[in-house]
Amino acid sequence: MNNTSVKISIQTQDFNLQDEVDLLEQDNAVDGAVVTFTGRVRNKNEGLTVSGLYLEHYSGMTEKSLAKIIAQAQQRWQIGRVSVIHRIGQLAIGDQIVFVGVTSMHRQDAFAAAEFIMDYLKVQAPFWKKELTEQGEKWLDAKQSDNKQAQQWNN
Amino acid sequence: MNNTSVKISIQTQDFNLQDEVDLLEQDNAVDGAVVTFTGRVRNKNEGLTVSGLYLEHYSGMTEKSLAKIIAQAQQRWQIGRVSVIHRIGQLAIGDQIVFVGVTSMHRQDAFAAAEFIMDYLKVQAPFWKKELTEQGEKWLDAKQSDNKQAQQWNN
Amino acid sequence: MTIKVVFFATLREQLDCSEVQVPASEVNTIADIKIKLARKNEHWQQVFSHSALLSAINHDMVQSEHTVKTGDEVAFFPPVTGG
Amino acid sequence: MTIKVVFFATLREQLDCSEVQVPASEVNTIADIKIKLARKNEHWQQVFSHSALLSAINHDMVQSEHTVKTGDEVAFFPPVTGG
Repeated sequence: MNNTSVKISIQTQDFNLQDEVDLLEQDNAVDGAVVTFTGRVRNKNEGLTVSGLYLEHYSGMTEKSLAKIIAQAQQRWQIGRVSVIHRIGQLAIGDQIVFVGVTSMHRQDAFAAAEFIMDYLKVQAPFWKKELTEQGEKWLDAKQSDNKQAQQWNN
Repeated sequence: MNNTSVKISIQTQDFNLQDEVDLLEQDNAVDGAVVTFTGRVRNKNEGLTVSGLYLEHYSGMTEKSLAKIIAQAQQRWQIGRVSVIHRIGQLAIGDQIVFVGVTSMHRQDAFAAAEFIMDYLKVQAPFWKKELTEQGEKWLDAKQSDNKQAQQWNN
Repeated sequence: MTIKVVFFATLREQLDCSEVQVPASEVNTIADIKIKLARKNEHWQQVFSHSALLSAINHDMVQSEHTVKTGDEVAFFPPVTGG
Repeated sequence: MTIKVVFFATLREQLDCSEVQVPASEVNTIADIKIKLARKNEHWQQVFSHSALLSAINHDMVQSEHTVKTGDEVAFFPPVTGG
């Protein structure tokens, strides 16, 4: 990885945070700041008890969409390496779903870019969640609040 | 750990990100979002090549100061568990120095609280860095930009 | 001389179909494709009229008025819910 | 009936001293302690006049006008540089 490398991985297997952050910082003694976001499967959603999650995606478009979001973040902030991992397939409560990691010389830039990438991933990257609840399988509805959150970056 | 537990650790030994995040999320299926900040020893500072770092702190005050900062974050945002680890003693290039981890049901709150805690840690927690550079040992000067960054949360 | 059209998530399940081919000569835009597919039968008509669908051409999100050409891969899907 | 005064980082090294005891009867405020310590000798005078020092009482950051009492632990140190 060079100092502006990007890693995008769509995978069924789990990931290890320390390994991912080590990769972001390997031979990268320039960037002293690393911000990560990790999303996990919750046991409740909209009042229903959830027992698991199935994640579908649009292979090809997912990678292209994430690459575009990361490129926008690189234009807005002075950041180093970026890593985005998103799991697909069957997941259980507490399982890690998504990882975003950003390095920078400046912690403000790392924080902003990581949040920006998550906000746009939520509304642009073609993933869909189907929850297994006490009332059976249910595709999740997109949240209006996620659209608002992403739009805030345009102000 | 219950759902609003706080961990504060000042230690010489290294930490493992995955272990810390797992601890933050253990029996915590409520909070789906985890944001972490990790600071590492850089190889350059203010134009000088750095070969290592020595970290001193004011035992007792450090813990009290961090607890106060975390309590402020808990008042401002809806967050779950918080973990702050800061290493002291001799550190080498690339070594992890500091870890801040925050869980929340809402990623915006986790991002804001983690950044807030780092910003205040930088200006209020009694740690001092001495760098080993090509020109010998040198205590770091505090940065005015860090004060400005912390003050922005009052606006 | 066709356009490949793919469906995802709820939409795929509701249609019970993941992919169709549409003759490129019969459509100019994403909107045309939607209208054409809705005419297939009453069920497809309902599905396409009731859902707030997003669309993509060759892996880029586009609006309904976007033109399509032979060889394109067009996708329809519900608002995304990853992360 | 004393106040424990501790020094950190550059300050400790410049003074070559990490801790002193000050009689509580001779000082009312943090500022008083600073003045008293500066009178010790020319070197201490210089160190205390040249540095933008922060101060704490019993592990809480305070301003110079803050009052002190017997049994307090007072600390002087340069601006912090952790994280």
